[in-house]
Amino acid sequence: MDFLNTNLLSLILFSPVAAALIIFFLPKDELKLIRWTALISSLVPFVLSLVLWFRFDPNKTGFQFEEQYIWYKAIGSSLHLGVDGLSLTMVLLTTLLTPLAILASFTISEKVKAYMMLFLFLETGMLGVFLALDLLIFFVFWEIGLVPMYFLINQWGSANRNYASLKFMIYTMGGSLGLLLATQMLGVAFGTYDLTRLFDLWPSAQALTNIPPWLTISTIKTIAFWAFVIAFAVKVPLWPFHTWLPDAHTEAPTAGSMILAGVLLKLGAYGFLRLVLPLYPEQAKYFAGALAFLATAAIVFGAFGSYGQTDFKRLVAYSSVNHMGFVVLGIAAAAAASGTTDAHIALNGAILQMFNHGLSAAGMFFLVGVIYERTHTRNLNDFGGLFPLVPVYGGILIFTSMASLGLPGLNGFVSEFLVVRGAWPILTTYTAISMLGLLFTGAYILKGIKQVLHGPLNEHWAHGEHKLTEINTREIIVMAPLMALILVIGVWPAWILDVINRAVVALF
Amino acid sequence: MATETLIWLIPLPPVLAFFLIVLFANKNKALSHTLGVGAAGLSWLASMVVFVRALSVEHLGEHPFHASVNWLPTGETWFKIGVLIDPLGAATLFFVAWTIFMIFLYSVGYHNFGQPKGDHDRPGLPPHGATVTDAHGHKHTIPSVEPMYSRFFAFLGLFAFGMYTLVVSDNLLTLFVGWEIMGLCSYLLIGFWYGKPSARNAAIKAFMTTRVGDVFMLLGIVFLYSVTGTLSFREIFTNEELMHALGTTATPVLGLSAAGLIGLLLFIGTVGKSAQWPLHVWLPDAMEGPTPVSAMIHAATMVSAGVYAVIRMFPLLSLDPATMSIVAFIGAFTALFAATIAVAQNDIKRVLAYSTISQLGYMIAALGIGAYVAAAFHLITHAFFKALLFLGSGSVIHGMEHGVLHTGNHHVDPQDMFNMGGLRKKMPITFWTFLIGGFALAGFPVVTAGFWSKDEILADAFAHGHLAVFITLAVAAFLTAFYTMRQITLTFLGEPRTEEAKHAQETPWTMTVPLIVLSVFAVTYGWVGIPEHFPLLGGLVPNWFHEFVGSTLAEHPEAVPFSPVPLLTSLGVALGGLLLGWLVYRNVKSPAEDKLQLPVLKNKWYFDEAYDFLFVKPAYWIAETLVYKWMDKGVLDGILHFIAHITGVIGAAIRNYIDLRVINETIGDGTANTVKWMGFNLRPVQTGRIQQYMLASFVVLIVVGAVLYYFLVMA
Amino acid sequence: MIPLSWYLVLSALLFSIGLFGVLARRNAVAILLGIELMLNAVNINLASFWRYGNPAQMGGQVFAIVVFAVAAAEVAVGLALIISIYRRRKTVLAEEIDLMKW
Amino acid sequence: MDASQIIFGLTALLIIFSALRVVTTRNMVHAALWLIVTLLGVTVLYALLQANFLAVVQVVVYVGAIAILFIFAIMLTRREMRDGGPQLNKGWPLAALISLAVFGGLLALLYNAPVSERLAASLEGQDTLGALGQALVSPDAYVLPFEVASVLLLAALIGAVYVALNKKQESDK
Repeated sequence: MDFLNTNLLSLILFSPVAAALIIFFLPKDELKLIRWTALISSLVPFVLSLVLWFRFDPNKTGFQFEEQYIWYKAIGSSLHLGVDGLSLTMVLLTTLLTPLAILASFTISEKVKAYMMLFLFLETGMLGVFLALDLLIFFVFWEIGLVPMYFLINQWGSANRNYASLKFMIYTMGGSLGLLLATQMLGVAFGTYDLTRLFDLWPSAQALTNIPPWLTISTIKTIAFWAFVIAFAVKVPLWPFHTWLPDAHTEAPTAGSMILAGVLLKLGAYGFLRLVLPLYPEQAKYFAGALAFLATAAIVFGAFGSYGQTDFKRLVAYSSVNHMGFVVLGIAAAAAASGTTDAHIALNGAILQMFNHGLSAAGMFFLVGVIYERTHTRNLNDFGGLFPLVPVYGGILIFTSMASLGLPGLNGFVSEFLVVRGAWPILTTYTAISMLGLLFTGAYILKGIKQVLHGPLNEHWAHGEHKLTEINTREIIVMAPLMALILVIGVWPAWILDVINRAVVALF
Repeated sequence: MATETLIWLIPLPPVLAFFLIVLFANKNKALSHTLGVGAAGLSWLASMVVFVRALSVEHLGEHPFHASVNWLPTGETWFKIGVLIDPLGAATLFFVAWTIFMIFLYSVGYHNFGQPKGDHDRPGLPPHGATVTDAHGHKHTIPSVEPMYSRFFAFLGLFAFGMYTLVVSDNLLTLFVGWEIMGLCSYLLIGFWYGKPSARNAAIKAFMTTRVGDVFMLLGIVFLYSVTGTLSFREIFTNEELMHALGTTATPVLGLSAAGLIGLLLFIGTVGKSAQWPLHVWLPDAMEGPTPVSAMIHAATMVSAGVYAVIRMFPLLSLDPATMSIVAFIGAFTALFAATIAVAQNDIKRVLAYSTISQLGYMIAALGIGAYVAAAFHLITHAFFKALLFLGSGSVIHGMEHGVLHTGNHHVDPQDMFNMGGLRKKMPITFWTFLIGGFALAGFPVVTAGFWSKDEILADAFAHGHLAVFITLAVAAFLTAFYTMRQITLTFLGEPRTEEAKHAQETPWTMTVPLIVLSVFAVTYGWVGIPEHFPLLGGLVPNWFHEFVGSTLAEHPEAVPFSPVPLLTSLGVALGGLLLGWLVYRNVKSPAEDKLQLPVLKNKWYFDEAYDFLFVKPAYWIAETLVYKWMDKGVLDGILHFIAHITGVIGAAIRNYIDLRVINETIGDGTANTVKWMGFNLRPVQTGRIQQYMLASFVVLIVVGAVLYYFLVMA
Repeated sequence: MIPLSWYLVLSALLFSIGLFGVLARRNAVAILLGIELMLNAVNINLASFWRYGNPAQMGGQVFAIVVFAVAAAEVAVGLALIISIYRRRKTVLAEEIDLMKW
Repeated sequence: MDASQIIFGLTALLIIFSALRVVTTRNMVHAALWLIVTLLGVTVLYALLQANFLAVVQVVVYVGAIAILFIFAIMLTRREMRDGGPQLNKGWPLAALISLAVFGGLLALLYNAPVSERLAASLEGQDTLGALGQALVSPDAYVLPFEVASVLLLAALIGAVYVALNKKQESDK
């Protein structure tokens, strides 16, 4: 048991890699064996993170379950892992969504072995970002996550996958160039990449050696701030850096979209919370207005963009832009007035929104995938009136859509309310404008339901070889945990929000 | 059981029924309606217990039933949610419990439980009737059971949960939760027959229009929460310092105070929910839902929630006169405006829909002039008689559908009043109850509840000097009486105008019992609020309603002094309107003879068209063209592709002009070529003859040895 | 008594003659004969340096013996090669054995 | 001029003459025979140098084994070599020049070397043969080179057998 306590994080982090290695040695034609091995082994980190969740002590401030291993001593970087309430929720989200995504990809029949291995590598990459307490390790995992996703889109995607995967890869890598440079600068300046130390050193740094005399320390900090922000803004994605997202989501395989929307986007927002706010409090405060502007633009234009789609999956993809805009709005509000109750509420909302969006977006993408697998079309105009054919699917779709819409009683409302509540006294105008986005959230969700489920039945799907089949048990099992969490968080959010809240109060 | 615990439990049975039906019972119709009606009955029972206990508490206004729990952590503190039953809540709970229970019961009959399955029925479309062969071998077409019967009760259950939640909430947030859940249910129920494009569009229209209001309401909640740090009604309203501060803090919007602005934002939510001008457009279209039941939800229960919310927030609104003026204006304008449209409608339900808008305008106007007790009174009486009217109209339509199935002529619209006539003989219970409801709506003096509540509003308006409001409402009341009588005349009086009307049938007991129960309330409920100083009748029974509901707030409103002007006015407009309606329409046979079918009224003052042009089409254009095609695909992706293109061009240039020319050809190939040339020319040296090699190596040995010897030894 | 230089001059002369044989003869066997002459010249040197240096140190003689062994090995391999080549190409002329040219 | 000097002079003349014949005679058998003469001359020199063991080995190994090997080889390859054409190649004058230059160089070195006029010390009472034997097998001395040389010899012999094996005939069988 002691072993578990001291090594829990590295077990969570590296068990997917171990699973991938096991799969590597399985014969490649045993599809069932590979699938089930992947699924069962992906439950290992989930169970471990449940253990983590229950052993985590929310009353303590600071990081828990810390582990530190030598990694690159010469430049002061170490494999330093740790969780607090902020990363704990994200770890739970990641380990929850990965088994579901793997279960969702049981219909993949090409190159299954490679697919499952990539998926498990992806999980480690994402978990690494959430668990890292070392700036360099953070960056390493940040980039590791890109590669499996690139191949998932590129190899198992739909028609336009080459364009989409390239755009995804180059855009995100381009964005993180500045992050790398700024990371190096911090590392060189202080001789350590350890976040716990950088939090103390960097914000209060008044002078740096080895900088050209014509650059002041504040200029440097501003440049580094924007380098961080752009890297994370591309990932979130914030308007106007969002155009990679609809393409990547639309072309990715179903499970890829689930993880992309469910977890990968959270990496950006997590970066804001973990790095930008603690490292650059002054700059964040100064530029909070700009951030809020971009967030509001993401909310409004995301909603409009979503409303303007005829492709179901692209509609859902744009909704991610819209929802993640609220996360950044909350962050901007917290940046502008850190330390106040309003800021805490806004951040509570932002973090919960990250979790919630992970659930509902993953669910939505999965549901789009379910119908796409049966009809091989995503064009909304090709559907129509499918509700009588697939009543269970329809019910699940409406439920998940309503969560995405922010219906009170479901999870989306709680977080959006908290963000709006927190942001209103701080960024009144932007919050008011973002309501336009909230309005159109309703519009595009209803448009989706209207085109797919409601209206006169498109007879094409009613008979013969095209007859639409109902959602099957495996697919319901994928949706069930998501729906249960959506409802539970909507009705009783305190269990998760309490953990988040304590972390937020301690951190910001 | 403690009353507080009981209050917590009130909303639960319907939502449990919802989940049970959706998860387990959706194949079994009898089990579904048993669950649904049973749950409604349980909630009704609990509500009645709570109501009775509330009556027995003295000074309930100061010591209401109240309990709360921590719900959301917000920084150092917690946001609490809880239940609250104060006099207003108790009164609301009373009518909500009754009407909801009646709806559940009525739905069993309306959806033809016990009838055979339809011949061509499919989920998503209204049932078309089933063909049966009787003992004599004759084929009859009779109504068929609704294919999605279970689902209907599930939705109703969820709806009831929303309404109960809204009523028992002690704070704005859970009120909003119930509010939105009802919004969802209204969407689902309007679009219940989703196979019909008109129903589908109406559902979306309803959801989106109310959402416009909801978004503002959310802002209002957020604003209130950030200013006061709480959303609990009592914590805000009993804190005089806070209220004073709210009333005096200025905001940059329209010169309103903070209280005024919050009130206005919340009021916009009500405008959406209660279908006030300019967000009234969704309610008439909502009649696309399963005829009477969802219409009834949208007319009697849910829309009342909007007014209820404003009454709840009345202390806040009343702090700012400007907001009050806006409220009064919108209410009065809507009351008149909707009444004018109702005059020209032929669909039996649409008339009622517009009359609902008009009556809700009445209540809003009453609030705007400060008469919140009168508004609450009218809210409750209206809920009873409007529920009665809608259920009655549903009963009429159901009876007409019998006729349609009998003749087999499906082109006859069973909802068009000009296809009816003379139904009083065919459907006596429906007729008498409808008549009671209609007279209550028209404000028929003394006996009906509508008279007392309407009269109180008019009296308040007159007594407080709001003459413009008074006159507007009086005109609206006249129009109301007029179109109500038009409706009764066209539907029930005279002779049947079509074959279908001749074969109309009275509806089963599950439908008529709710009508009778509601008609009792439509008459008697007025008697609990008779003003003290009313001639003859005043003081016979105490003005219980005014005392009870008036004690909700700390400041007890004064009963208005009696004045004959409003009394005579309301007598005049009610009786005059009824009489005129009967005179004009008793001989009208077809729409062509109806002089009031003005295009502008028929087309609802062209609001749908205007909104379509002003908002819907631009929204489409912005979404599809501006944002997606131009901004994202054009500008942003254009920039990206331009950067990619430039990078490509630079890369190609570097390759073509530097890599290929300079590095490859000059440096790389050049070096290689030189070496090759030298090797080629040196090649003959390699003769393969070892003696030559040896010779050469000895020459080198000698020369190098000599040189080394010279430099190392000699030097 | 014979001075050391006599031996050395003789060995140098013998070495040069052997070298000439190696460089000038056409027959591959003759080239090996030349090499034998050169090796003997070396051995004379080794033996005489032993004798005129410190005779207690047996390094000179030991090296001479090693040279014997190497000479025997060289002759054995060399002649085997020549015979093998002769079998295939019917020649023992060094100038004709030039396969390893460009 | 003492007896040893006379013997040396005569032996030297014999060696020079026979060596020149080795490199110049047209008949390869004669060349081999002249080589034997040269080797015997060198034996005499070893004897003069009191390197008795070397003298014996010279006779046994060189004259007895190596020279015979040469004669066999010459016999085996003789068919095509029946004194056709010149025995020296075209570059022989250059070869002669180089050889002379080497000789001249060596003489020049000897001329300047201080050891040239040294005389041999007496070997009275020294058991050189025993010392040599000891040196060859003593771990402190030359046992390793000795063993390496023997391994080399073995490897060379195996290699020679392999190379000279008539593979064509083997495969023909």
